[in-house]
Amino acid sequence: MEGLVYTVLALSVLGVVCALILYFVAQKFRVVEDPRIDDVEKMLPGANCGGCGYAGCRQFAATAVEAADLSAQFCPVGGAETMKRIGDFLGKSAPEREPMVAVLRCNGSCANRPRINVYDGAASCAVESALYAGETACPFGCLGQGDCVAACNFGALSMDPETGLPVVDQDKCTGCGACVKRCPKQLFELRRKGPKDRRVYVACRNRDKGAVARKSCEAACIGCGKCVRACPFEAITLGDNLAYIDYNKCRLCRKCVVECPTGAIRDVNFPAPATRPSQNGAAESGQGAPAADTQKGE
Amino acid sequence: MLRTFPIGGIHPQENKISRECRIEAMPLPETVTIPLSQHIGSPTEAVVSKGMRVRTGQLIGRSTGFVSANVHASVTGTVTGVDTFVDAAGLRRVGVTIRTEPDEWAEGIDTDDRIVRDCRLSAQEIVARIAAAGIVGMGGATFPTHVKLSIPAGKKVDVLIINGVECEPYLTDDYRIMMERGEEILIGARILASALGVGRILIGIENNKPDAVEALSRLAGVVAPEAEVVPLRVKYPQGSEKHLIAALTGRQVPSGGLPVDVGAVVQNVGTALAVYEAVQKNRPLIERVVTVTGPSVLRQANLRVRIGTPMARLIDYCGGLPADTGKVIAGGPMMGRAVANLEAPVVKGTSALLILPEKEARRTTAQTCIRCGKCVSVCPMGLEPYLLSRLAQKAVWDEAEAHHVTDCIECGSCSWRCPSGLPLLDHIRVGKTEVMRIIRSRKA
Amino acid sequence: MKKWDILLKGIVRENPTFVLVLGMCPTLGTTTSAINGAGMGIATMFVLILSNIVIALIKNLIPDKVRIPAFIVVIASFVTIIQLLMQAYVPSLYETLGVFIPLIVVNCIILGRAEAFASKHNAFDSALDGLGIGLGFTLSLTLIGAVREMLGSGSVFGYKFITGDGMIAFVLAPGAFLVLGYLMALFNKLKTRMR
Amino acid sequence: MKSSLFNMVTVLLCITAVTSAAVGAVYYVTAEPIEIAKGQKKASALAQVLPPFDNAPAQQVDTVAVDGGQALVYTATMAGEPVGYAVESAAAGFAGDIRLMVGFDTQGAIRNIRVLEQGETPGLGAKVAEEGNPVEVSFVGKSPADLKMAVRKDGGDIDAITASTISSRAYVQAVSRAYAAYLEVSGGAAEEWDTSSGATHHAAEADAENDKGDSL
Amino acid sequence: MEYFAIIIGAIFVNNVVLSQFLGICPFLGVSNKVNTSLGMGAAVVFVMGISSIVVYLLQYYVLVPLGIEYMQTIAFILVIAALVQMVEIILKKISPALYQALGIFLPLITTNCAVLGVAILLVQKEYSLLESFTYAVSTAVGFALALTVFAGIRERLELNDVPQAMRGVPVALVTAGILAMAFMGFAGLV
Amino acid sequence: MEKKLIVSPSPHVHGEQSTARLMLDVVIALLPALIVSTWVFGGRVLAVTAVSVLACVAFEYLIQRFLLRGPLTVTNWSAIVTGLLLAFNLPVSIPLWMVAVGAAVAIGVGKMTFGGLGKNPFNPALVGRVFLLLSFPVAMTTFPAVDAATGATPLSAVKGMLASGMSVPEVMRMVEWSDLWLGFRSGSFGEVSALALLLGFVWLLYRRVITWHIPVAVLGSVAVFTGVLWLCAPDRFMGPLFHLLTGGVLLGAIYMATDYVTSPMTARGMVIYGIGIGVITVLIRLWGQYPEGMSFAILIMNAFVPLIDKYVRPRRFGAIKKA
Ligand SMILES: Cc1cc2nc3c(=O)[nH]c(=O)nc-3n(C[C@H](O)[C@H](O)[C@H](O)COP(=O)(O)O)c2cc1C
Ligand SMILES: Cc1cc2nc3c(=O)[nH]c(=O)nc-3n(C[C@H](O)[C@H](O)[C@H](O)COP(=O)(O)O)c2cc1C
Ligand SMILES: Cc1cc2nc3c(=O)[nH]c(=O)nc-3n(C[C@H](O)[C@H](O)[C@H](O)COP(=O)(O)O)c2cc1C
Ligand SMILES: Cc1cc2nc3c(=O)[nH]c(=O)nc-3n(C[C@H](O)[C@H](O)[C@H](O)CO)c2cc1C
Ligand code: SF4
Ligand code: SF4
Ligand code: SF4
Ligand code: SF4
Ligand code: FES
Repeated sequence: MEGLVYTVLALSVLGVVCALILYFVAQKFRVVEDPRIDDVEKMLPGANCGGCGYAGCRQFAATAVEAADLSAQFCPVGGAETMKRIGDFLGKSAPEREPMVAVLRCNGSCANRPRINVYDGAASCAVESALYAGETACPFGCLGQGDCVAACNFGALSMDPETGLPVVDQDKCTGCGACVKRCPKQLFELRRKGPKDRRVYVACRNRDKGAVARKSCEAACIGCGKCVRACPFEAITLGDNLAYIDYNKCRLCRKCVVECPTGAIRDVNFPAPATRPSQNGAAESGQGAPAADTQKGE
Repeated sequence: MLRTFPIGGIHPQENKISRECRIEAMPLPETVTIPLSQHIGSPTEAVVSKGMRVRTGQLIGRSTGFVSANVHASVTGTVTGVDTFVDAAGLRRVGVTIRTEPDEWAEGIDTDDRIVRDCRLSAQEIVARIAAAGIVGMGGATFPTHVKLSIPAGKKVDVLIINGVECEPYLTDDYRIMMERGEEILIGARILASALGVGRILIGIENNKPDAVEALSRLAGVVAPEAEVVPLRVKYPQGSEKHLIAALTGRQVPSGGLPVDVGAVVQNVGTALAVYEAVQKNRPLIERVVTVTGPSVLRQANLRVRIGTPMARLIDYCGGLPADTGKVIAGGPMMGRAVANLEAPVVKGTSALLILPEKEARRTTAQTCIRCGKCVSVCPMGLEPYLLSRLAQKAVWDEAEAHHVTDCIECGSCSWRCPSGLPLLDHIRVGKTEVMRIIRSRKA
Repeated sequence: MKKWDILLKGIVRENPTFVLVLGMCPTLGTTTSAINGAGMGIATMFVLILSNIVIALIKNLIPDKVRIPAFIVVIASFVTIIQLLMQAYVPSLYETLGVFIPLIVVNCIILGRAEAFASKHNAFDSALDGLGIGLGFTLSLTLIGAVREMLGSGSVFGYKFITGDGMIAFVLAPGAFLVLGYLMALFNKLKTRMR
Repeated sequence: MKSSLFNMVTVLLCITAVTSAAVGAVYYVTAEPIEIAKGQKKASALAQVLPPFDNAPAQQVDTVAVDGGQALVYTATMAGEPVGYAVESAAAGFAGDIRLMVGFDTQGAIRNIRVLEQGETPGLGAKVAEEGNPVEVSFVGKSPADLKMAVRKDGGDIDAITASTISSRAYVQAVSRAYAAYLEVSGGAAEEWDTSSGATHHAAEADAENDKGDSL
Repeated sequence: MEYFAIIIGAIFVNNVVLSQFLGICPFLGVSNKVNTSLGMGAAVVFVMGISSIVVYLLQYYVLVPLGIEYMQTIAFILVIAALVQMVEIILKKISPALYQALGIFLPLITTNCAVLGVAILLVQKEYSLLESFTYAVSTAVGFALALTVFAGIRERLELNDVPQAMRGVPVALVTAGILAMAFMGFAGLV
Repeated sequence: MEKKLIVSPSPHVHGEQSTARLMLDVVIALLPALIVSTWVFGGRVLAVTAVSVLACVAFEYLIQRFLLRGPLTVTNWSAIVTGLLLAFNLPVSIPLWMVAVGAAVAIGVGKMTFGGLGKNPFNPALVGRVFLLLSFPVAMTTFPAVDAATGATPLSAVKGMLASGMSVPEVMRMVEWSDLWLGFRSGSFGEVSALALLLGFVWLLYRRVITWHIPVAVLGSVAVFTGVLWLCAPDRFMGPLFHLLTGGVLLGAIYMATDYVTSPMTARGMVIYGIGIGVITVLIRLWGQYPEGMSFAILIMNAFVPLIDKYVRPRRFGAIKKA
């Protein structure tokens, strides 16, 4: 029984001594820090396992407090529950944004835009774009080397071998904007998904004068301005021989779609194909209803 | 042992097929299109308009800043447009198109063949004439020469280097002018030296052109005693000014620095010739020598061509495009740019049209990097191309910067050497551009 | 949360070895055979369940600042208890597992579960959680042990199916890393395929 | 719960007290079984290498210094008369020490050998721990005095385990040390016994003779 | 020579990570960048050095005299945890630079088996105070070495596209496996 | 329509070396050693080599085809080099199924796990060999006798003799130098003939496949290290020439340490790496448990390559700070 007493005594004394020393050291050497770090640290499991890749829970907490958002951090021990709690606490849970989706503003499929030379450099749009205008006569259009596909972390983009253009899978696209940043021709735009996922936009970036543009691509916007006049809501503006539809003003009436002589305007996820003077978009040619587009519908 | 630069370098097949072809004047084309920007720096502003008649040598584009270079009409005729045209890369540019008539020279231009040796102008006057004549570097970089001659305060130049290296395979234009216009080059060099106020001229020539070395040495004894002609070991890219300076003087231009930092100015032999013509003959830069060559080209040639002549005319003149053509390159095979549009004009920087047959033009399919280190060992800048290329592909810009991607001179030695056929320089160039942009925006 | 779910998630979805990648030392160090792996797993499970229960019971009595030290003391006590028990009743297994038994104390899974689960749920749920995670751990360790034993000595659970030796490298240190690495790759592959 | 110095200390105190008491209690319960478990291995080894005895050899220990450290000699008696000696000795093997229990009868012949501890490679050196392995068999029933104490490769009389010369050498050396300790305790001429290694000089000479003319 | 054997043994022959399987979690977790692993390595050396002394004193001046060696595990972990935390607090105050380089790794170390494992082993091996210290520091150096070498390899793997299924921990484990094979060559050096 | 022009960035020409050709050159360089081995050990050499090469190629193909589903690269000869070198590192008597296991580990674990050619941090052939050594030590260390000599390799025979108390001069007298040069000795079958290996070295240098840095650094450091020991204590340590000619030093230094993928990129890095290999080899040989340490030494230094590459950078042009 004597041993048992020693055990209890020794351990208790040890515990108390440790606690006291720590307490006083903590008092004496206190460093002022963002108090939220402490709060976040408390929410974490405190296992200090390093599984998150940070040097312990506190560093994780400090990073979380500083970071703009929490997407790069995950605590394997605490799991999604913990992450959500921290996000709520720091007010860094992804804000409820309007759902956006990437759209490709180029219609230059192989059929619309014949190749006039052969590119033989590194398979990279950045490289090709730095070198020259590209394999077609349109220096504004898609180069088709798929830098955007590589940039997408969600597998939402793929190259369509038929058209040579990237295709957006609207269900996978999170609207992160990686492709927008990557495309050297700035062909991607994030647009509102729209009611029933419908949207209307000018799928062209060609700023050449009409005659020149027409020569380089059959589906180019030639800057004729018919759509501007057709639009009842003044959603369309024309600049540098190129039309642009403001998605905040567009009410999806599709008057412009019918009006455009080259078929440069795209409508997505509408029930029946709009009647167009020219049906020459290659992307369209393959598909019937629902409305042809570069987006895979549901 | 001949002198050369200290790190890396390669020795590609020389293929100087056209070396024995004397320079001949190309007949005037029907029309010329003269781009308003043919140099590094701000573009010029057109001083002519559609319908105007211009004379050969007349100013048509005025320089708009210090780093800019005048553009002159290369032919006599009527301006049919000041408009966009499609350049060799397929991009839209602005240029002056002139329908050609027989030459009528603008006033004050001496068209006589007689060599004028003496020059009594002051340094300022020389620089002013060079600027007026719109002279840019003929070595390929097309940097306005008058800018190079204006030494920034606090810097001291003690040697002028004339670049007669011509290390690119196939090219022979510099070789031909050295053989045929040696005396004018030397006079041009003396003029440049007096503009810079330096008493020492070094002329670097690779030892695969012993006759040029000999010819210039002999002439130098007569017209330019302060000039020394130095034969160099054959090694690409000796023509790069940093490497030429290192080969000739042993000085290394510091990373991120300019030749003036080590007291040197480098000018191409063609530039020296243009300077001679501008200063002694008052003749602006309206023509240049272009090598037209390639394994299957019917008639190899070194042509004196008016700026603005469509490339297709040169090729037609030399027997037309061979049936097996794969690629047409403006410049040499290591640094030149592939041409997408043959109707594009010859510009001040076009040193050659190289026509490669399809089977030589195709790149082999790239495999994976086997870490052989050969790219590292050949890089004349001592960089790690395999790494830079990878970093650029992965868009890790800060690392790329830390590994000095901006030092790359885009010589292409790494891509040439890589046994796996990797397009190293393709990616490095993107990385370099991006990092430069980042550095600039950081400064701003 | 459904009770069933608490129990099951530790086995696949939050498998401590293949998914959370925690407690790697015993996972590698004790899996020279299926039986050793199972032994280690069970010992850990024992500590996990008991400490989860106790912590769930006393969680409201503990001031924030000494939370972690208090948990550690509780865990360490259970570890010592199991250490003593094993020494007394399964001495040969104790000897084989060696230093890894006391090291259960620092196994991140245990403190992690104490913090992440037991300090927020009641004792019964916590016990279930401990059981689930513990089972997941035990299963993984047994699996790794079985693979190593099979390749390394040509036997499973001591039952020999070839004559002579297997590939000894698998019983040695490198084999532990290799087997775990490839099993984890397989696990990842199956998981993505199922999704 | 909010922390204050007081509640922190109290709680920690309580927890350490309670848990340590629990651990202490378990300790007292298990103390005896642990003791037994610990003794078991040695006891069974002793029983296997010694002739029948009626004392408690585990209690009757002599510690003898031999060249590579210490050896423990356990004397078995029957009716007060020594009937055998068990010697615990060790030598460095492929991975760590190999620790043996070597049983001698009163004439110095080896009765049996048990491995107490070894960390050799499983499938190779670890075979020294198997009963009836060739090294053990070479010894049983013989006296080290009559043997060339080296493995055959080194010119001795002892069969080695295939591809485990190092482990076998260590085994031989441990036996050799045990014999030295045995001699010491049983009153033999310990000084004349050379425990230097499994390979003695005459072995090397023999080796050189055999190999004359061979190339490497 | 004794110390030399301890040092070589602990760093190369019986490397903590590669042959003793201690401290694997941080080995896998904090080895993405060479610079981080250097910091972590240094922190481990520091903590192991101090804790070996403290543990030695605790064992031979408290537990043994009282006859309660069986309380080893609890006592050690308590003391090590407190020690690490104390060092962290002090470091943060007196040298923020050092804290940034090294201190941030301290919490990771509390639950690193290597520290407790070494504490238990040095008692098991019955080392003297100086031997304990040498052993602990060399073990930590072995840890730092393995960690740094490993981080180098992982940085390189990062640039090459490793097959999807192997990415992350699996390829790290296989690499560690090959590294462990290589280190087996040191067998018998001491 | 007119012919379409090809457009690509510069450079537009390429040097003549290709990966496949480099690998082929290594194969050619290895042929003399293979011929000598067949002469010394008989036809089984060819069987082991064939199994190893075929298995390596087959595993690479299968893994690429069915597991990675990437582009097939088996045509670049690298798997053949791996197969050859793996075989060269085995005793001729090894069962053929073990050769196949070794090939599976070399290619599967050592190479394809990391993504294939160019991505593996460790030398695949050596990963295979060390795995076999650890797994089947008996088969891997049992060498058939050559020409009346004992079955033991010179290194392990010497290690044994020294352990059994013989002195170095005695042992040295028994060394038959001409056999070491020519290959009449026991050992892994590719390592036995120093002359054949050196012949291949000359070929590799002539074809500019490798540079001198690594082999010279390895051989030099082995020679210096053992030489110093030998000068200090000639009765305890064998001389440097013995160490250079025996075991896998030549094979390793010329063909395995130089593997591009797993060696440093810069000349200075290569020298450091080579010295590391030499020193570790000697340490293991003299004081370790294994008679030969070349494979381990190369693998260990492989692990350091990323660090070497990180800290030993090439000499840069104009690296001096701007004034
Ligand atoms: C890789 C490389 C190779 C070059 N080769 C030559 C050459 O062969 N001849 C030449 O005159 N300039 C060459 N240059 C251009 C020179 O660096 C430098 O711009 C030129 O000599 C300056 O003279 P300039 O301004 O008169 O053109 C080369 C540049 C680079 C980057
Ligand atoms: C922004 C800029 C500023 C320069 N300033 C000078 C200068 O002050 N003095 C000079 O001699 N050259 C100057 N240069 C010219 C370069 O030294 C060099 O001749 C030119 O970039 C072409 O060289 P390369 O053909 O070797 O590339 C400048 C170039 C650039 C791009
Ligand atoms: C992984 C491995 C483990 C080994 N383990 C042992 C061992 O435990 N005991 C031993 O004597 N030899 C062991 N060896 C063999 C020795 O390295 C050496 O080959 C042998 O002792 C000498 O060969 P021999 O016994 O045929 O003369 C091992 C070899 C390897 C590759
Ligand atoms: C000079 C040279 C040496 C090589 N040495 C080896 C070697 O030792 N082991 C090997 O598996 N492959 C070797 N290879 C082939 C190839 O590099 C190897 O398969 C890669 O390591 C696989 O990624 C060698 C290739 C060359 C060019
Ligand atoms: S959209 Fe842009 S990034 Fe995508 S393939 Fe086309 S050019 Fe390249
Ligand atoms: S109608 Fe069509 S072509 Fe005309 S401006 Fe609108 S989008 Fe462009
Ligand atoms: S292109 Fe750039 S990286 Fe490549 S060799 Fe030339 S300087 Fe070096
Ligand atoms: S030359 Fe090519 S294969 Fe060799 S290291 Fe450079 S990039 Fe890699
Ligand atoms: S289990 Fe050992 S460090 Fe995590």
